[in-house]
Amino acid sequence: MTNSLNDIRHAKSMIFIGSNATEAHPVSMQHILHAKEVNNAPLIVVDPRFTKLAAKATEYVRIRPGTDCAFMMGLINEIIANGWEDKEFIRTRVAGYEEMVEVAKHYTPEVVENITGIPAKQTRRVADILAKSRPTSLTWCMGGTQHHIGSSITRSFCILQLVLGNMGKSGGGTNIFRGHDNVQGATDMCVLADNLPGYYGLAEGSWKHWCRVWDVDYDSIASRFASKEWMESKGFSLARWYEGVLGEEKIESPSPIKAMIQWGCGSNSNSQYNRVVKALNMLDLLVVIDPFPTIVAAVTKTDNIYLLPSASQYETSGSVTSTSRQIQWRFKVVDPVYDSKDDYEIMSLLVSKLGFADEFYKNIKEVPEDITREINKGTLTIGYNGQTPERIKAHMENWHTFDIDDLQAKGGPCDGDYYGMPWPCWTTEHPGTPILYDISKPVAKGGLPFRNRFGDVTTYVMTGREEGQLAAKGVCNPGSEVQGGYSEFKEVVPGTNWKTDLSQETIKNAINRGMAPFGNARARCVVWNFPDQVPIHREPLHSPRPDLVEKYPTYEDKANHFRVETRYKSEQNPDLVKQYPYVLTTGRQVEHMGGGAETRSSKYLSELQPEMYVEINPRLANDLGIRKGDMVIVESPEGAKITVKAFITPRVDEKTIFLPFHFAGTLMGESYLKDYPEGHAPYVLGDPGNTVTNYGYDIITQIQATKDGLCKVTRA
Amino acid sequence: MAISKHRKPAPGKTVSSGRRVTLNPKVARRSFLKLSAATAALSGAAMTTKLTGKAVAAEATPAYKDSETVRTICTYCAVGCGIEAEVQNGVWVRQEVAADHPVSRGAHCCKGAGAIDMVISEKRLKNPMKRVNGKWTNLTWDQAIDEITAKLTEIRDNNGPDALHFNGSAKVSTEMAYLQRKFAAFWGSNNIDHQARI
Amino acid sequence: MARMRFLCDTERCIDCSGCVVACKEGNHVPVGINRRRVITMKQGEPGEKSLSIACMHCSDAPCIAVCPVDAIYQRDDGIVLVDKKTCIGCGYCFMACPFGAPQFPKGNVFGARGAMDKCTFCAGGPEENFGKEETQLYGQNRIAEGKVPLCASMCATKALLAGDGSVVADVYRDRVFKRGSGVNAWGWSKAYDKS
Amino acid sequence: MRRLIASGVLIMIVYAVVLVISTAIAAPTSMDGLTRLFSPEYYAELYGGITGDWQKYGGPFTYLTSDIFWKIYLGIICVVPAVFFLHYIAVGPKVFSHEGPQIRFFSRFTIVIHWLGAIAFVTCAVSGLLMIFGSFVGGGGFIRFARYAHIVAALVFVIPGIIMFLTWVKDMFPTLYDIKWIFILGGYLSKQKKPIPAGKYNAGQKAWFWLSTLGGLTMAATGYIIWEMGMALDTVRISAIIHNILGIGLMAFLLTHMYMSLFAIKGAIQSMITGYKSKDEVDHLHSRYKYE
Repeated sequence: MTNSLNDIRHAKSMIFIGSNATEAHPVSMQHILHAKEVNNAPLIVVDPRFTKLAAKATEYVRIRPGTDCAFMMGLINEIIANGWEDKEFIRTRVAGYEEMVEVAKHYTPEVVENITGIPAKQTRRVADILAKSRPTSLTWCMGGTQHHIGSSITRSFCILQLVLGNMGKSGGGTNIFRGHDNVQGATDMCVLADNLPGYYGLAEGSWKHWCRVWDVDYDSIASRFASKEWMESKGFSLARWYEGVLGEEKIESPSPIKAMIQWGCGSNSNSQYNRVVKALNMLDLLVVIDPFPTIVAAVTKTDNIYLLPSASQYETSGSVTSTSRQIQWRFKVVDPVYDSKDDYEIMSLLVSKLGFADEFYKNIKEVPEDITREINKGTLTIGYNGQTPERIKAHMENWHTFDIDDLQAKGGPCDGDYYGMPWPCWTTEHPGTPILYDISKPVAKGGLPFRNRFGDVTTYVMTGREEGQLAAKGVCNPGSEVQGGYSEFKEVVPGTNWKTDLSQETIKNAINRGMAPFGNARARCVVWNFPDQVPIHREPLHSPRPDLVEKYPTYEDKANHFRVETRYKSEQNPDLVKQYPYVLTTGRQVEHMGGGAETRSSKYLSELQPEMYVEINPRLANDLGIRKGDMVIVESPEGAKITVKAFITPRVDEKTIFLPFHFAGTLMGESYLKDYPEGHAPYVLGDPGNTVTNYGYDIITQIQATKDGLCKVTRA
Repeated sequence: MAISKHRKPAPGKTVSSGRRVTLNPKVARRSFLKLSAATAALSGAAMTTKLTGKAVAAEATPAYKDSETVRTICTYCAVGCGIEAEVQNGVWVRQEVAADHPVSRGAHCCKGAGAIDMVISEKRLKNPMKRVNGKWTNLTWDQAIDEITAKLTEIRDNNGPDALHFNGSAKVSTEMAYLQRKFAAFWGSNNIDHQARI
Repeated sequence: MARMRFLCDTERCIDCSGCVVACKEGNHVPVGINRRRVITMKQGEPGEKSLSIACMHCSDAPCIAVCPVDAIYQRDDGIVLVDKKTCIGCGYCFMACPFGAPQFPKGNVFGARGAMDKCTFCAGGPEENFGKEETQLYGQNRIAEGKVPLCASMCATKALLAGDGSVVADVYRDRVFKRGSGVNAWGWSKAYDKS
Repeated sequence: MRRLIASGVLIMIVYAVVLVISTAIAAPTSMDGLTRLFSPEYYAELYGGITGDWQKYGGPFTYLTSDIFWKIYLGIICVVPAVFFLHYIAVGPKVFSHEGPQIRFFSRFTIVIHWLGAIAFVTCAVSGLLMIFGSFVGGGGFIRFARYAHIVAALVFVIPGIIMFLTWVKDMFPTLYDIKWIFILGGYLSKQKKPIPAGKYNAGQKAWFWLSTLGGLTMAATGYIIWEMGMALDTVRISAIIHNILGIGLMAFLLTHMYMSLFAIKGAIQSMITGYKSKDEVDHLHSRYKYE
């Protein structure tokens, strides 16, 4: 999120696309409804499904899954055609605008209607609302990202906000509601196959930086890898790790996967779940570290599985980063229950036994505070350096001093700080940055320009035009030494830049001069290192519209995509829709979370949502002869099947069916109950919805495309 | 219509009880509070903060003597709602309302409202386990760690570090997530990922 | 004297069931007993509205009137409570109640209903405050602690209001003015025959 | 005439069957277990969307149970015995010679069934009254016990109830002289000893028969609905109202039946113990009974 949940209170209009905040982030609705009621802000909900959020909307836009990008480009086109764009903002802070406009021109409301199914009139109306009630807060979630063009879709959202000039403004921004409680923190710490903590990437310089932070020899770390090449190349991702076990696809890795540690991670949120199950059963060693056995314990029938009971987060302490980038401290409530151990202890046991404890814990004596300090020391890119454990704890103890409207402490021990010191928090005196890219405040007070990351000047391949990437003259935070754009800071301490200077002198120097350490640049509409430099629509791999497949085809196949070959063109078959006529989309329920290992083990939550079901439109149900409560079989083009209960509801349209993905523990009438450790099976079992989610992965991030697959529905 | 014809309680009596007016001594002794300000400030008027200041109850007495309140954050979604845990003698006795939390203002969805269930749930794993001949058997921690690390070392020796895949978590603390990434680095593989990918 | 009231703002209620679980978890209500529940009207259609329902602690409560053993009584602050030791589980209150508030756990004898259980406004029961018996039979007594009922205080969107009727009315009136959309509390059109 | 009456009876039986079946159908479509209890549809159906049908019978139910029924019950149990007491003093009991020829009136089986039914019925009546006036005792364990007794006794009553119905139904169809019997109130208001127009059973007994068997079974059916509470809520309310109204009638007749057998006719109860009535008694009170 560029802004915060509380900042939505200042929005003059809101658009939610691919987000069901009422079910996934219920408490955020407090602020959303405040904006709706007090500011009379229109609440636009774009979703294939009439969600509970849509029930609160002032404008509900039903969209065909996977066509968000076309709709966004359509809005952009409509806004520009009417001259509603924020010309000054674009002139001073946006790059690659003209190239983007050229692409957007294609998406007239009529073209958008053809692709998305949204009436041209409605596209015009939405554009009108957005133009007339600024700032707009734009929110997306997995509905926007889980497509093979997810990275293009999300960029189109950002471009819309740039065109409207809503970035860096209170009440505006692109507000991605993150899923898990600490997904922001874990992402920032880059528990990722393609990055080191703080999004440092995997280049040699990044490794050297972190080795310096860890106070270990670069060569000793490098020697642990298969080779320097593999040290600097992406690993398997969560979306497709199992291919490394199965070996059915073309993989590029020094070794197939033989062992796995599954630490606090369910498995049934993976698409093509039956392949995951197959892989789990082929491993030589599987270690599950979780407070609950999770479905992994039940579907893995081999003897190579260990379950280690970890304590829940209430039985340990540490910091947690919310979707608003706020860092909060979890104080330990009780000691670990039963014979469980907290995560730190399990890690220390493993590390000691594996023999690198001395190096691993070199600067870590007090757990977890010293770890936070190490993070403060090394994670400079995103400004994790001002949030010391002491400051975070002080914020927790002084909740009441923070204003609900702007989240700033008014008086008290945290006076002036923004709640949770949303990163970047450059120094231990910095209040945190409540709104990213906000140039109305000095950098030292939480302001920020756009980051200068991709050079100072660029020539676009598309047009041959050359454009400076730095912000226009006079556009900067108040008190900035340079009045206008400037490059990122380097060589303040010789041989380092702001990202690698562990003394943090560079950052302090920049802040003292009223400037941002990462420079002051323009936001890019053209990303020249992506396959689609400007976001364009591409039909889902499994598209219900054969006629559009030709017009908006997908990418060429991509080899070595997170070590696995990924099919695009060879997977897209326009005739598939004849056999699999319905669009399959998945989503969340408010009562359950993720794979549901925790929530399905809670008796009250199980009581509220006790069954797996499939949502079918009454019209479709009648056509198929399905009645309320009937069991139906949903089959994916990959041949996977599940049997679930039919829930007839107009929430979905006649072409779409919806599955919640929290369930697991049965498959096609077979129950895995007996395979759980006795007495530890969840109260509620059901067929995993992800068994039938389709093949398809994003071209950049490899996020799975679960929201726009195809399927067949028959009565069981 | 008909409902209005119920017998009305006699005026002045403390407790009305439908057919006959009884005075239950146990009930009469109870303290009736002037709750107005407190109630509205917490429940109704998180949006109208002007009332918060008056949140004083007349004769409030604590239900759990000598309990302490521990502040923590809900472990379900990224909104980051505050939780106030009431702990008495090392036992989490009750989940209180974190009305001061700047984002959630004491609010919870159904998952967060039952956060205490995470600790008191019977379904929690109680000790390390492994499957032996298809049957789950209990282990001690030492046994489990010994066996796991021995196997890990063996696999590493035979297939190299990339034979291990590590699925980390978005449900652990930032510190722990950092350690997970650090672990993969020290192990010597980039085969590490977590739920943000999907 | 304060008069305790619930009001559920349907413009706000998002059907998250937070109130339901808050109530159950806080008062250790057995599975199957719903002191509070959320119902949704017109599910999946425009105009979908959700509403959190529990005992409304009526001024002139029909349950009190029909109870043959006078197990149900009303406190001075309007909270309607049941004495579980007196209750015989006949179910008349359930038939009289317009809101489906009274709940009956299965008793031990012939599957007959046990003593009635319902929302206590988090005010416990007639037993001694915070005593073991009170906690076991009725759950928490937050009113005696000067605290708000769990459901309302944990409501995700502050849709559910609880407290002194006049203050609740003020809060709601304030909201309605800000919304500028007129009174749309559930049942008002019915109450004033504007349907 | 016979045919007319028979069809009337048939209509009553059909009514009873329809009542039971219709309430069963009126119950919401049964889904299994948890889903049914927690689906919003279930409650929407149950409460008719809160503003719907609950008012239709909720109001009358509340009014009747809170204000009306208990007063009538109180009236019945106070006034009826008082009237009989006055009758006993003013008119006095009928006395017949229990010597002389005896006429077999009831088989041993019938007697057993009668007493079984009677005990169950009286238990129901007493425990029902206890519940209605539970507040005088303060509720709690004793009244709860009464409620359980009510349920058990009702279950016990059903079998003998049905058997009694089948045993006696052929003698219980009304005849013309029954009207005469009703006009003279069975001769109980006069001290004279003269033949009363009645067959094996007089009109009073016949009325009591119909009310106690059919009414009793209706009581059982409505009681079941109240106990199970799985039906549409208004069905339960209507059942409760019917249960109460019938209960009032049964209570009055039960008291009468007991007064007649215990006090009004000296030694009448003997016939339900031994199975024989004296010829003297039969000739007077059942003058049209063509025994042997």
